[in-house]
Formats: sequence, structure tokens, C-alpha cells
Amino acid sequence: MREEYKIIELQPERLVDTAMRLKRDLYRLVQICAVRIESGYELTYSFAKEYEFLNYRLVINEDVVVTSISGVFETAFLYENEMKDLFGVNIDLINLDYKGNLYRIEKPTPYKE
Amino acid sequence: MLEVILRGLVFIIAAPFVGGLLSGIDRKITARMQGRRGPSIFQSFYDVRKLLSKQVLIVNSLQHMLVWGFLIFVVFTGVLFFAGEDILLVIFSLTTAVMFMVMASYSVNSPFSAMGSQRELIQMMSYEPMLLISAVGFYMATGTFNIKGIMQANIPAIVYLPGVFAGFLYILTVKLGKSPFDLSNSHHAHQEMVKGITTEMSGSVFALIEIAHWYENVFLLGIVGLFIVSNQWWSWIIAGIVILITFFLEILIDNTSARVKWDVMLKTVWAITLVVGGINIFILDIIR
Amino acid sequence: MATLMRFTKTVMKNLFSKPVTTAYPAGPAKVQERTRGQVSIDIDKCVYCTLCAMRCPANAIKVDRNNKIWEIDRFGCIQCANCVNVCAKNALSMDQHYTSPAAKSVIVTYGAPKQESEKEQAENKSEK
Amino acid sequence: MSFIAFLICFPFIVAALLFLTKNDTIRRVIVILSAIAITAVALIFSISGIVNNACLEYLEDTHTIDQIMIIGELAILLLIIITSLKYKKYFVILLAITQTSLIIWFEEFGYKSHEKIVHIFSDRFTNIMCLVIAVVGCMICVYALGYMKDYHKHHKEYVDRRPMFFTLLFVFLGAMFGLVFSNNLIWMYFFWEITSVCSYLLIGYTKTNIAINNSFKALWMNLLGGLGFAIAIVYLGFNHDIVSLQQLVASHGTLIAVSLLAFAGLTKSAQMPFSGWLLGAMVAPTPTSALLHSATMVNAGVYLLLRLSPLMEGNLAGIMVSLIGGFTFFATSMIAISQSDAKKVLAYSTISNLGLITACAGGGNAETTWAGILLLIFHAVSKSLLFQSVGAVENETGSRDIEDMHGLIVRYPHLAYIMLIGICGMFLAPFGMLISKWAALKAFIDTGNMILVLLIAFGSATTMFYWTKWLAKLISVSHRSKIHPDRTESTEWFSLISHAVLVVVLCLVFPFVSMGLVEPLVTEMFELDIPVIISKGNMIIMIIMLCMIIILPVAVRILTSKTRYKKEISYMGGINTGDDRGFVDSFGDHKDMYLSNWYMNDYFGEHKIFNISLWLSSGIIIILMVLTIGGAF
Amino acid sequence: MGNRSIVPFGPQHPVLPEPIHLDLVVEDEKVVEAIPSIGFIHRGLEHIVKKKDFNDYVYVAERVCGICSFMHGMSYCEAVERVMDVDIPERAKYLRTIWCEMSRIHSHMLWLGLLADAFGFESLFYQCWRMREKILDMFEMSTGGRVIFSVNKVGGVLRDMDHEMLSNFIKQFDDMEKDIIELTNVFLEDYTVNTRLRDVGILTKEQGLELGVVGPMMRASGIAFDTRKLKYAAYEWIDVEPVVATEGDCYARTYVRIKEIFQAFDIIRQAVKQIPDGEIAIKAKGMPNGEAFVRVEQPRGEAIYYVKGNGTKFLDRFRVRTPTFANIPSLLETTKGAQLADVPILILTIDPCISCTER
Amino acid sequence: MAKLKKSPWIIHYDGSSCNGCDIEVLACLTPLYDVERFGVINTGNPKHADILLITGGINAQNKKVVEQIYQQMPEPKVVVAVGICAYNGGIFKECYNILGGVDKVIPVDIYVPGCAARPESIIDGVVQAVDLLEMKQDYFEKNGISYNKAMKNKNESNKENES
Ligand code: SF4
Ligand code: SF4
Ligand code: SF4
Ligand code: SF4
Ligand code: SF4
Ligand code: SF4
Ligand code: SF4
Ligand code: SF4
Repeated sequence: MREEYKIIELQPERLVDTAMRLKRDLYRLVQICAVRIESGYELTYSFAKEYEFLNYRLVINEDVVVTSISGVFETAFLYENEMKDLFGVNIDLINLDYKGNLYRIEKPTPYKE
Repeated sequence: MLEVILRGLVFIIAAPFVGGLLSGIDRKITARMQGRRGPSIFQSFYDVRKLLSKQVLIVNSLQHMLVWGFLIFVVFTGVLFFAGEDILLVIFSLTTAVMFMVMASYSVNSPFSAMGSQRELIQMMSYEPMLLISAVGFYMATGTFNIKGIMQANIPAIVYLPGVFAGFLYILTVKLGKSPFDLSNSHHAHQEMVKGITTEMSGSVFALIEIAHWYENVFLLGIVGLFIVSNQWWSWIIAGIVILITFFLEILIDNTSARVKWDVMLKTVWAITLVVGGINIFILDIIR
Repeated sequence: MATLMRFTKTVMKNLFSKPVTTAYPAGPAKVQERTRGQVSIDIDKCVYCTLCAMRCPANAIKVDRNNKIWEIDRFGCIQCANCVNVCAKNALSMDQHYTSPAAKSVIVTYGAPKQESEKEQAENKSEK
Repeated sequence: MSFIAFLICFPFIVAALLFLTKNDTIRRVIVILSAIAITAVALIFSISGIVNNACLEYLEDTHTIDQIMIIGELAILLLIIITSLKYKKYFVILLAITQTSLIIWFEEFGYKSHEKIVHIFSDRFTNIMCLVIAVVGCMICVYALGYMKDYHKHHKEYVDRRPMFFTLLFVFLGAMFGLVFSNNLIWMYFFWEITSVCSYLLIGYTKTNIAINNSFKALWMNLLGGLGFAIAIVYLGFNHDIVSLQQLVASHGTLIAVSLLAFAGLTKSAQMPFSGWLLGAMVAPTPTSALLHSATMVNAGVYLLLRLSPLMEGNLAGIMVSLIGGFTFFATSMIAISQSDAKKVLAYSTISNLGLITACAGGGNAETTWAGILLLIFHAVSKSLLFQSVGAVENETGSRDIEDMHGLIVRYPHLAYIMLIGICGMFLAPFGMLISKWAALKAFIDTGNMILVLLIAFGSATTMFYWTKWLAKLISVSHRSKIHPDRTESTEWFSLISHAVLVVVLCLVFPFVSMGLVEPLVTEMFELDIPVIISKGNMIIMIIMLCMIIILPVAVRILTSKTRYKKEISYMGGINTGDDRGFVDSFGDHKDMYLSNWYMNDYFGEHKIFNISLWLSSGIIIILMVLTIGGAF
Repeated sequence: MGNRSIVPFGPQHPVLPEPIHLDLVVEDEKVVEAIPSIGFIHRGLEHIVKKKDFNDYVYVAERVCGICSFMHGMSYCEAVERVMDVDIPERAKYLRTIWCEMSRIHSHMLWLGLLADAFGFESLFYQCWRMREKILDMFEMSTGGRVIFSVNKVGGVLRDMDHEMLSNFIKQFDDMEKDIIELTNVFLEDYTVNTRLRDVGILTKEQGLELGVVGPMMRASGIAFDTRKLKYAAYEWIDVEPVVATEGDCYARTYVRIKEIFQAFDIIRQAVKQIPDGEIAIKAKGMPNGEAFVRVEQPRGEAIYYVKGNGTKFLDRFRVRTPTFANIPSLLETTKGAQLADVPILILTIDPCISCTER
Repeated sequence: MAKLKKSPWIIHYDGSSCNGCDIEVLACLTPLYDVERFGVINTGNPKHADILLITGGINAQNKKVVEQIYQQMPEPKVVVAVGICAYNGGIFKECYNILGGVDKVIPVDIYVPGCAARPESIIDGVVQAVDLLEMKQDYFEKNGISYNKAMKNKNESNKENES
């Protein structure tokens, strides 16, 4: 027996709206995760409310600019900076933008290749 | 005059040994209280010997001068005390010494050192009234500020000054830098100040501070003794015992409390000063 | 309910009982039966299959199939025992004692050329 | 007599001259020459007075002078009325009219023993005061020459009214001399009013809104004190037929009058409910502050109190004065902790120190008075030095915030050393404060005034805190700070250096000052042999301490000449960037490290303590005044 | 800048066993602003799934952090097992549960010690760590390692604990429990300790949800959530109720962790009672293909494992969102208005494990 | 002589370890292993320290930090690299952000092996380090130049000679 959870596809434009709705419904941000795929990235935004676990999936091209949800969920800034720095995902309007210096690594965006 | 000089010399020579040994014993007892074997009781001497032999890193040369000032004034304080001079003068000299220390650690322009020196100042501000009140108490109990005179009293000062004594023990914890009041420079455990006022001191400069603390501790325990001694010879034995008990008590307190924050320190120390010390001297004034 | 010096009892108990400190290094180190110290090899059982080298997550083992040399960088081994688990010949095992600290790495070679006994070869790391 | 006349009149003449002088160079010449003249005369007069132990009294026909004074008082009244109308401060007019008419009425109708009294006199105390006023006051005038030039260079927004400014400085000096030499209370009152008005005009110098408001604050508070003074004069004249200070001191049992005069003294020395005006005085150019805080204004207050101190032993007036003094000492030293503006710290420290002097005066016995007088001397010199050095630093760096004095010792070493000496002179053992604290403590224990003992114990701790942190700030050395070119004017330097030398010398010769000057004076005042306050042995120890501090730098250099140093940047968790002034911040950029002193606004902030203290001290005053007056009937 | 100091806090700092850095802006000692910076330990270990056989990657995964290394190894295995759809033997599940809870005890004891160290209570620190050594001995007895155990594998566990060993452990726990009660009461009742913990760094329930804090941090703010209520290892057969406190301050967080120590003892007792006999591992056939999320409750709270395989022995992506990562932003909130002396305590009450945060 | 032997003070820095080694370093201080019986104090301040205990490998960000801490220690000083990570990056050596062992940035005197090095090993390492300290102290006192610097100079001149 294992925990059940959902993975829901989402358009990038709908992201902030969805985040706002979830916040209103008292969900918390659990994690954001990026995976490098051929055409670009697969981003998973996970939210939870009590034991319910929702994953919103964005499949985007490399050049798509994703709006930050750090204005909605403050904690998102860490995840977003990480994706930006390690994967090279274009994320806009992060409230605490480390500008590539979250992890000061020598090789930029090592997960991108 | 000769006697005064002699006493001073004895203090200058003997105090580091006593102080160093006390600090070694302190560390040993502390270790045993924590269930471990602990260092040798001569450890403090080993430490200082090592520090003296190491390279000295300084941030600026002013620092070194001020540290010397600290040491010299601490020794001077002790000499004045054991030579039996005026107790107010002793306190003022001590204050001057600490001021040198504060300036030494502030002069280096390092964040933790500077923070430490501000805390040291707060500590000083909190214990200073009680120190003065102790002196006042001695004067009221024995009619003199002169330490030699105080020691010649017919009745030991503690009889008149139980409250002041308690208050003094309280600030002794601050002065010895023991938990819960080891704010500016903690000997044990770690703290947010790194090494506080001594952060930027290394090698022999740091050794000077250790030595100064030995002197200071001997002097402080001397004040504890001053509460007990009278013109009876056996009072000296009791004073010795009380000093040892005090010393042990301080170690025990050190090992059974957390470091408090400065505001708690300031408030409690002042409150104790006011309540215990203040009431004591008020009553003394009335019954006199 | 806050009390001052709540810890006194424990502290006093400690003061008057024997410290728990080990005697080490004067006495022996404490080990358990399953303690994973360092990898040891029964070189006679080894068939130089290189499986252990391939599966070593830290790349501490080198096996030269042709010259029949089995070599381990003691300072590179993370004591995961993966090699022990994967070796089909059960040639490997974990000792309870561990490698001593040193200024240079200890690289131990077993097997050929000819001499079966172990030959310790302390290499300067900078030369490595 | 001619000396005294010179000291009182000459400054007024110089003032008149300066009022007409628009030329910088001429003004410079006049100021310097007259400063030299005044200082010289004061020195000759006072020192010969002290050496010969002369107590001079002058009885003379004073009718014309009295007439002049009445005219003068009316003139002052007119001035107040005109300016107050201009700025719509009607309350002040009321105060001024009340007291002036009271005095004039009294002079015309109630002045019975007119001819019999001594109008002018001088004894040791006046000599000491005269020295302080002349030496410190004149140097401030000289300092002001350079300072005001720079000041108007930096502050183009203010109208340059320097002739007016220097006029006022000299009027002030003249009034101060008059005040201390007067024996006739009405004369004293007249000079008292002049100082009030002068300070009012000086504070309003820049004519900004805040300056005007503060100047009126100073005016009404001082007028309130003046009112007390006036009532006391009238009361004394009618009930006891006393019109001179000597008579007053000789008579006992005029509690109400003493209280009223003490009240006037408290306002003038800016004690607690009336501290506001001195704080407000800060808006004026620095020489004003230096003058008000050290040699003149506030000293007039404590001078009066110390004069009265034999009358305050153990009575309600004494309790009021010592309580207010002690309380002010403690409360304002706490507030000083929370201040970072150097002038404000100095202002609070002045109030606090004067509090200690006041407490000493209120103690009403020989020992405390001895301490009070000594403290007055030390304070005047050190405080003047400090104000001037702060002013000089402000002209150099454009800021008088203590935070901006970080590492001053590297940037402006000379100014920093001067300031160090000033601060040490203020509080560090074995300097001034220490001795007074010592004597005061002892005396208050002996008289059983435990509340004051506690106030002093706590107050000395807080005093130590704010001074030390300032001291530490000055000597904080960071790498690569450079020496800056020092453009302080020569006249300023002259004054600064003389002050610094004076501070050090005073400390060194303090036993002689005490034995040769203050002890006989106190003996005279109290008509008894005062006990040994600080034994010779202890004085020697203090001198040794002082020498240790002076020798230390040299000694350490020799002691450590063999040590091998390595200079190393300070510790910042491993992320300094190159030198010890910055570090790598969370975003990977360089960030300047910055260290600030502690101010503890949440505990010692002005807003926390000031108002409470106002209420408390007003309460103390009102209750004790009511008790005094009630007790008299 | 007024009367504010700007001070670098860390990365090297005696109260921080691990490097983390804060740009502190303080007024006297009151923190006005604190911006955290991480990355001093960043290694990039998620990346080497592309270089290591997924079976051997367990050894990397358990070195995500040396404190709850067991949990990391286990969670990684659970995630891979889920992708490969293998169901491991029940005995293995129970063994994992027991080790998990032992890890929790050791981790919380360690934390209590470090907390004591941070507020300058050295003897208390020593006492905690002395107690913790007993757990480490048990670990070494059962796995052969003191901090890194290497007993997990995809498909089960590598070492068994026989009945004798388990009952011995239970007996030792019974003894320890008394001592721990005595010890933890100092945290809860001592006056000086209380001045340091009470009303420091308050995080309300709302803030907690907004900042997405997890674990004891979350439960101390009154949010009853514990991933152990979900089904992983053997937890579906075990009674466990989240320990909750409502104050949201450092005291509450200490309280929650202390109670969790006793809860862990209880869980181990349950597990030992219920543990069935049988195999401890099965052979996992094939290669992982597909993706899976696994959530587990580590000592510091909920951790998320994500594994994506592509049918080869090298995974496409492995990701771990550790509890500290979720808790760090709360520092921004809790440090504001606190004192400098509180900063180490505030950093510690999130029980940071920077190693796993930065991977 | 033997001025240092009885009072080696340490500073511990966590390079990029997994914590395993760090907690074992800390465990050395606690009652069971109690290194203070050898006079060891964990100072946490480079300016007071004689021995730098460093765990974990070097990465791009902590490189400078490690260098600076080392530089801020007074002579004589010894570096003890604890754990496999500190030796060569350990299990993380293939990670993109691991530059290698501690010797990439500062000279290491003693390596303590083990992934999680055992407390006993760390004690052994410290004991060896103390002997080295003595040696370096003598060298420093005789030649007025730190041993490490002398060695570095020698190596460099050797290299120059070779080329
Ligand atoms: S694993 Fe077995 S079959 Fe394969 S090479 Fe090794 S010994 Fe031979
Ligand atoms: S042990 Fe190392 S070299 Fe061998 S297969 Fe595994 S990762 Fe590759
Ligand atoms: S124990 Fe692990 S690290 Fe060591 S050689 Fe074997 S597989 Fe490699
Ligand atoms: S796996 Fe076993 S048999 Fe094969 S090389 Fe390694 S030790 Fe030898
Ligand atoms: S909190 Fe981190 S650094 Fe501190 S002991 Fe635990 S794992 Fe090590
Ligand atoms: S952060 Fe937490 S989950 Fe991660 S390794 Fe450390 S203790 Fe374990
Ligand atoms: S050597 Fe092992 S235990 Fe130590 S830090 Fe590296 S991975 Fe962790
Ligand atoms: S390799 Fe082992 S001993 Fe060394 S740091 Fe890592 S866990 Fe600790």
C-alpha cells in the first residue's frame, strides 16, 4: 500500500492563478522540482493540505518565461532560485532573487546539458 | 609602607599561581560534573605557556597596548586590594581596567569583538552599582573604606551585610563570566559572539588576558573573604572555607544554567542590587 | 513551574560517580561484532572479475584482470561494504579495525606479480 | 575694586564695540586682545586674591548704578515683549512683566536697608568662578572666531549675524562676572536676567523655526526661575530685611526663600523638570553650547546652589535639591545612553553632571560642597573642551553623530586625542567625576541619605556606559582608513590645545587645587574644619594611576618591541573581502560591514524615560515646595 | 545607516557546526533583517544518478546527510521500489521502521544537545550527547556503523536484527527512558532555559502554513500533520498521532521534539511486538522506468523524494526536498525582531541540516 | 620545549561534508571520548586555534572560506582532514561542484580515513597532529618562517629547477 497522489497538467499562464487559489484554500507549498527533458523542462509544483497531495505539472520549452509564485508563497523563492541557477529555467519576478548566486558554483546551470 | 609593598609583591607573584590553579580546578570539577574525565588541573598553565609561544596575529598595534593596560590595571587593582588600601579606589581601578579591555576589543573593528565589547559594557553597567553598594556596605558596617580597617573590624562585615553579600555573590557570577551571565566571552560552550571580546586576540596577547583573569579572580574571591574576616584569627579560616564554598557554588551555577540574554541580566542584576543590597543598607542605616 | 538550577541533581550525581570517558588511546577502541572497519581480501579466493571495482561507489578498488592485481585505496573507501556484498566469490570481508590516520594515503596491493603477500606502498598523494 | 569693575564692565564695552564691527579681521583683533586682557586681569586678580586670602567687600553709593539697573531691566522687559509679540508667545510676556514689576516695585518701595549692605564682594569662591569664567569663557570666544567662519562656510542657509553673536558672547561674560561678584541679591538678579536673555538670543541665532521654539523654551523656563528669584528677594526683604547674599548665608531659618532661590538655581542649571531648555540649546552654533554648558549659564545655577548649600543641611530645601540633583544625575545619564548625536550626549551629560553637583550642594555639608566645587571646575574645563572638539569634528566631517566618529583616531588623530582627553577628564578614574562621587558617597552615607547613595551608585554605572562606548568608537581602527587633511582653524586649535593641557594639568595638580583652594573655601563657608576627605595616600595612588595611563603607550612599546607580529585581517566567519571592512553577502556580492554602538532605545530611549522623569521630578518639587511653604505657616 | 550594525553571521561560526550564512542587520542586538545564504556545502549529488548504478546510488543517497542517513537511504529505496513496483517483505518494512525511529531518537537527542550548546548550557549538551552514544552503540551493534549504516538496498534491507537483539534494545530503551525524562525536564522546566526559549521566534499557525514549514516546526505551530500517518515502511500498522503544541515558539518546538522521543520509543515497542518472521529482502528485477514521489517523516519533518527512471540502470532525475529546505524561509520571519543571542537558537529550532538542504 | 603538546586547540570547519563526520568530531568532545583530557578545546575561532579539523570536500563556494580560516590561524598550525570527503571528495568526487579534497586549497598534514571517521580515529589523528605541531614549532622558532611556507618555497624552487 502506498500513498495516493495526483499529477495535474497545467499551462504556465495559469500558474499564478492556481497558486493564489490554492493559497486561499489553505494549501501549503510543498516543493517545486524541475526535470530536464529533450524539449525543455518539466516543472512540478507540489501542494498539500493536510494529507492531500497535489502536483501541478508544467511542461515548457527552454525559452518560456515562468512567472514566480514567490509573491504568493514566500518560500518559493528558494526553489525558484535553485531552478534558475541549476537548470536555467527562466523565472521572472522572484522576490528575493539571488541572481545565480544561490549556489555559487563554477559551472553555470549544470543540469541543463 | 614596606609592608604595603611587600603585600603587593606577594600578590603579584602568588596570584597567577593561585588563579591558574583555581581555573584548572574549575575545569576539572566542571568536567566531572559533566561526567567526563577532564583536563589536568594544570591545564590553564599549559594553555598559557602555549599561547605565549605562538605567533601573534594582531589587527592593529593599539590593541596590544590596551590589553597591556587591562593587565596592568587589574594587577594594580589586586595590589591595592591586598595592600589594604581604600576599597572605593580599588573599585574605580577595576572599572578602569575593564574599560581598557572594552576598548581593546572594540579597537579592532571586528563584528564579534565589537559586539562582545558592548556586552561587556552592559555587564559592567549591571554589576557596577552592586560593587559600589558593597563598598558602601563595608563603610557602614565598619566605619571605613580602608580595607585594612575593614579587616580589623570586631564583628565581621557579613553580620551586617547578609543582603549585600548575597547581592555580591550574584554579581560575582557576572564578573567571573560564568553561565548564566557569560555574555561577552564564554569560556565554555559556544556562543553567537564567537569568542566575544577575545575574538581578535591571539598568542601572547590572549595569554595576557588569561593571566589578567587569574589575577582578577583571586582579587574577586578576596572580596568574598573580606566579608568574613574580622580581627579574630579564626575568621581567616572561615573566610577560606566560605571562599571555597563560593567558588564551588559558582561552578555549580555555571553548570546548571543557560546563558541568559543581556536584558534579563541587566534587569535581574539591577533588581537584586536594589532589593537585596538596597534594603540591606537602608536597614543598616536605621539600626546604626 | 520554572525552577532555578533544575539540573543540579544530575550534575551532582555525575560529580560523585566515575566518569564515563573511555581510556582510548591507552585502552582498546570500542567495536561491535558488525563494525565495518576496513575491507580485507582473501586474495586466494579472488578471480579478478572486477565486479567489486565496478560497483564500488567511491572507486576505491582497482582490479587489473590481466596482471591479476587487486588494489585498494584505503583512504578512498567509504566502508559501504558494497564490494563485500557483490563479490560472488566471497573473497572480501569487512575487518572490525579501521585504517589509521596518516599523512599520506595508504594504497594496498594484493596479488601478482608473484609474491602473494601484501606489499604496502605508501604513495605521496601529490605524486598520485 | 578696579579689577572687579574692569571685569564686569570691560566685556560690555567690548560687546558694544563688536556690535559695530563688521570686518572679520578687526573683530579678530578685538576678540583676541580683549580675551587676553580679561584673562590676564582675572588671573592676576584671582590668584592674588587666593594667595593673599583676601576677602574683599565694597560698600558704595549705588544709587546711580541702581538706576541704571532699573533701566536695564526695563530694557530687557521691552526686548522680551517685542520679540515675544513677534512670535506670539504671550505666556512669556506675562512671566516677564510679573517679575520685572515685582522687582521694580520692590526696589522703589520696599528697599529698606538700602545703604547698609555690601554690594560687591569677592572671596575664594568668586575667585574660582572668576577664573573658570575668564579662562574657559575667553577661550571659547577665541575658538568661536575660527568656528563661526567655518560654520557660515558650511551653512549658507543661515544669515551671517556674527557681530551680534560675538556681542552676545561678551555680554554673557560680563553678566557672569557681575553675577558672581554681586552680593546684593537685586544686582545678582539683574545679571541673572541678562544671562537668561543672552542665552535666549544665542539659542535663536539661526532663526529657524526649531531654534526660535527652543529659544523660547529656554526663556520661559529661565524666567520661571527668575520669578522664583524675584519672589525670594521680595520675601526676604519684607520679612527678614535681608537683601544680600552674605546676610542670607549668615542668617538661618529662611527656608522658604532658600527654597525659592534653590528653585531658581535648579532651572538655571537645567535640572530635571527644566532640562528641556538646555537640550534645546543644542541647535545653536557650538560655541554657544560650549559657553552655556561649561563656563557660564548653568554654572550660574550651581554657583547659587553651592552658595546656599550651608543653608540646606538636612532641611526640606536640601532634600529637594539633593533629590532632584541625584535623580537628574541618574535619569539623564540613562537617556544619554540612547543618544548618538554627540552634542545631545554632551547636553545630557552636562545635565547629569550638574545633577551630581546639585546633589552635592543639596547635601549641605562640607564634604559634598567640596566635591561639588571640584566637580564644577573639572566639568567646566572638560565639557568646554568636548564641545569644542565636537564642533571641530563637525566642521571637518560634516557630522556630529558619534557613529560617524568611528575610527576618528586614524582619520583625524589630533582631534581624536583631544576628544579622548576630554572624555577621560569627564569620567575616567582618576579624574574629576571619580573624586566627587567618592566624597558624595561618603557624605551621603554619613548623613544617612540612602536614596542618594543608590542614585549615585546606579548613575555612575550608566555614566560609565555612555562615555566608554564613545571612547571605544573613537579608537576603533579599521584597515586602510587614511589620515585626512585637518583644516581646523588656528584659533580653534589654540583653544582646544589649551583646554586639553588644562585638563591634564588640573588632574595632575588636583591635590593642590583641593588643598590650596577648595578646602579653605569650604572651611570658610561652613565655619568649621573639614575632615580629610581623600587621604594623601589615596591622592598619591590616584596620581600614580594617572601617570600609568600616560606612560602606558611608551612602556608597552618597549615591552613588546621583541614580539613578532603578523598583521591579519579581522575575523568574519571566513568571508571577508580582502580587508576587514566588508564581506561577501548572501547574494555573493561585497557588503560593507558596519558596526554601531548600542543605544538600547527600548530601555533607555528618550521617549521612555524623559516624560516619566519630568512628572516624577515635578512631583518632587511641587510636594517639597508645598511642604516648605506649608511648614512655614 | 543610523544605529544599525551589519554583521556577517557564518559560514564559519562556532555555534554552527554546519556552514550557513546570514547577513544580519542588527540594532543593538535586535535583528532588523536577516537574509540567509546557502550553498557552502552544495555538491550536486543529485546529478550523479546519471553516473552511478541506481542500486549503488543508495550509498550516495544515505550520505545526503549523516544525521538521518538511514532515512535517506530508505526513502530513496522506497521511491525506486515504487517506480519498479516491488513490494518488499514485511519484516524488512518493520526493520526499516525500527531503524527510522532509532534515528529519530538519536537525531532529537543530538538536536537537544546542540540547542543546549547554543544557549550556553554546556553540561546539558554533554549529557544529551552522552545519552545519544547509547543509541549509536545500538546502531553499530545492528548495522555496523555509527552514523552511516549502509543497510538499505533496493528490495529490502541488508541486515537482520534477531529476536535477542531486539529484546535487548527494548530493555535498554526502558532504562534510557527514565534518564531522558529527567534530562528533558530540564529543558522544559529550568528557569534560565525557559527565558531563552519561551516567546522566542513565534510562528503562528497561519504563518506556518504560508511559509510551508514542516515537521516539528509545523506541529509546534499547532498544525497536526505527520507524514507517518501515510503509508510507508510499516507505519500503516502502527499507531502514531502527531505531537502538537500551539505556542509556536522555540519552547513549543523543543516540547514537540521531546515528546517525539518518547513517541519513538513507543513506536519501536509496537514494531517489535508486531514484527513477523521472514525474508528481509527480495530481488528487484528489471530497471526503473517511470516516476514516483515518496513522502516520509524525517526527524526534521516531511521529506519528498522524487525519482524518474528511463529504463536503464541510470536514473533520469533524482530529487530530494529535505525538511530543512522547507524550513529555511521561516528564518526570515522568526529572526525579525529577535535578538542576536536568539539567532543561533532560531537557526537551531528549525534543526537545520544544511548538508541535505544543499545536497 | 613541548609547549604545544598539552594544549592543542582546534577549530572545526565543515567543508562540504554530509554531517556524518561533523557529528563524530563533535562526539569526540562529549563525555565518552572527552578530548579535553588532552587539553583540546574546540575554540571555533581561527585566531585561537592550533589545529584545523576540516571535514568534507572543497567546492567552489567554500574554497575561499577554507583558505581564509587557515590564513587567520597563527603559526604553528596543523590541518587534519577528517573523512574520505576531505581526502579526495569521497563519494561525491564525481559531483560537478566538488573540486576535490582539502589539499586542493590548503596543505593537509594528517588525513583521518573513514566514512564517517570514527571518534577513535579522530583522536588518533589529533594525537598525530600534536606531534607535528611540536615539530613545526621548533622549526618556526629556529628559522622564523613557518614550516609550510618553507616547504612550499622548496617545492616551488624544485619545480623551477626541474623545468
Ligand atoms: S561475478 Fe562471478 S561470473 Fe562474474 S566475473 Fe565475477 S566470478 Fe565471474
Ligand atoms: S564503481 Fe564507479 S566506476 Fe565503477 S561502475 Fe560504479 S560509478 Fe562507475
Ligand atoms: S567498502 Fe565500499 S567504498 Fe570501500 S571498497 Fe568496498 S565498495 Fe568501495
Ligand atoms: S568481486 Fe570478489 S572476486 Fe571479483 S575482483 Fe572483487 S574481490 Fe575479486
Ligand atoms: S546540525 Fe548539521 S552541522 Fe550541526 S551537528 Fe547536525 S548535521 Fe552537523
Ligand atoms: S536534513 Fe533532515 S532529512 Fe536531511 S539528512 Fe539532515 S536530518 Fe536527515
Ligand atoms: S566522508 Fe562520508 S560521512 Fe564524511 S562527510 Fe563524506 S560522505 Fe559524509
Ligand atoms: S568520511 Fe566519515 S568520518 Fe569523515 S566526515 Fe564523513 S562521515 Fe565523518
